[in-house]
Amino acid sequence: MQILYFAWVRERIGVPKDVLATEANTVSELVEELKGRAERYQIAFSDMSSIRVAVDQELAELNTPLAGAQEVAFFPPMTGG
Amino acid sequence: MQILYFAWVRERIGVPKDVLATEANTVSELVEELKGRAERYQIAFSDMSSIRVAVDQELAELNTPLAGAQEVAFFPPMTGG
Amino acid sequence: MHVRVQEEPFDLGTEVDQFIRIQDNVGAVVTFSGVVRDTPAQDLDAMEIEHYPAMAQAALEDIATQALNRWSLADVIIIHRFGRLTLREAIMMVGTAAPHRQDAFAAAAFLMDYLKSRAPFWKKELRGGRWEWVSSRTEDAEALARW
Amino acid sequence: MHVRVQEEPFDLGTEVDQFIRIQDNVGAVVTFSGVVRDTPAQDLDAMEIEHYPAMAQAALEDIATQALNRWSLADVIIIHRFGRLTLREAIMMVGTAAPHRQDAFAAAAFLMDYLKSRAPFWKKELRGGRWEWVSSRTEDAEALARW
Repeated sequence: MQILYFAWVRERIGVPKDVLATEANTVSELVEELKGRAERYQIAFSDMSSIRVAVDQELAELNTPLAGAQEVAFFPPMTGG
Repeated sequence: MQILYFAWVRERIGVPKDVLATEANTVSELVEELKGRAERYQIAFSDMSSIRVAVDQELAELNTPLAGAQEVAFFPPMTGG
Repeated sequence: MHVRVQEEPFDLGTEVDQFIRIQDNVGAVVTFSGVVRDTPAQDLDAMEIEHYPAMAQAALEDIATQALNRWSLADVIIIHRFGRLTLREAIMMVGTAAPHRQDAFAAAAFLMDYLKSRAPFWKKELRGGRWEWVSSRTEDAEALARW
Repeated sequence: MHVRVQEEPFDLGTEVDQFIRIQDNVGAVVTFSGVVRDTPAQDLDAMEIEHYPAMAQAALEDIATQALNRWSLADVIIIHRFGRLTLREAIMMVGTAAPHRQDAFAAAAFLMDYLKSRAPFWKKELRGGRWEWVSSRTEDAEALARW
């Protein structure tokens, strides 16, 4: 699975993406798994109310299931327009 | 006093303007006076709910006083924009 | 504030471009343009717009001033044509420039609602060889109630 | 429907003009343009817009489709830039073409509210030599509630 990071989430984690095999069933479980990797992930994901997520390029929620998902992206609230 | 007519009010009355000395105190009184001039005025002013009026280039009402007014215009509801 | 009542056609792209270019520090620009469209029966040959020359410019300036007083706007433009127009020609435009989009949107909608019912212009359509005055729409008069 | 995500600057006047020109029978065209404006402290040197390439185009198309389904519209255009921008440059535009003005206005406001909170773009400002991410505004998220 590809995990992408954008904006300050990318800056805090230090890389634009990770590729990993995961058994996480939901976005939430994936976040917990990532937080176990290194302190910078813990810092980036310390306040999930300021994190948005997309699963396979569609906006998703923390409890969105990951079955079959190829790409998960984490980023701050969007500021387009 | 100059009396101007626009759109179908002008067409029904047959002239774009009249110049007259009047002692009408309000728009309403002026309308009654005009209706006395000829049948085409009576026809044009037969349904005052479909007539709008401006006194000295400002939208006005039937009871607007005419003291000091130089120009009164009658026309249908506006369809600009 | 820029208000023009004119017989000549105007180029919408050019006007929008210029309006944006002269703004100093705005984040949002909204424009509305009214265009001559065909009748449902597709028999429109031309449109003629009559106006009240001595009143039109002042009425538009008054409407623009009301918008400027009511919202946080940097600038307003209104252009309204009169005379003969053909299919697809621009009848008029309004533009609003503001720091924030909500002001720009609300002011542009307000300008249009007021223009429709309070600016002294009357449209006539040539349809299959006959001229007919365009009726005012009840909804246009009612639209003012929300402001 | 016309949706473009691009790094190159675009000319607002040209886009508005073209958008109107390709319409067949519309009476109303509304455009919104977002422009890089200075900070209150007037220290903005540049803006950088990061985007999620694989998602941005599809997200904008989805928002445009929602607008087309919801209002009586003839056409929608959305252009959104990414990369480096300077003061007064256009960040993005939306345009709506419709038979009637209410649809054109409502759809343009809807597009903007959705774009602000649902399109994967993030703005960063260079102010006095320091880059700072632009915070999302609570009102932008709340603006969605009205649709």
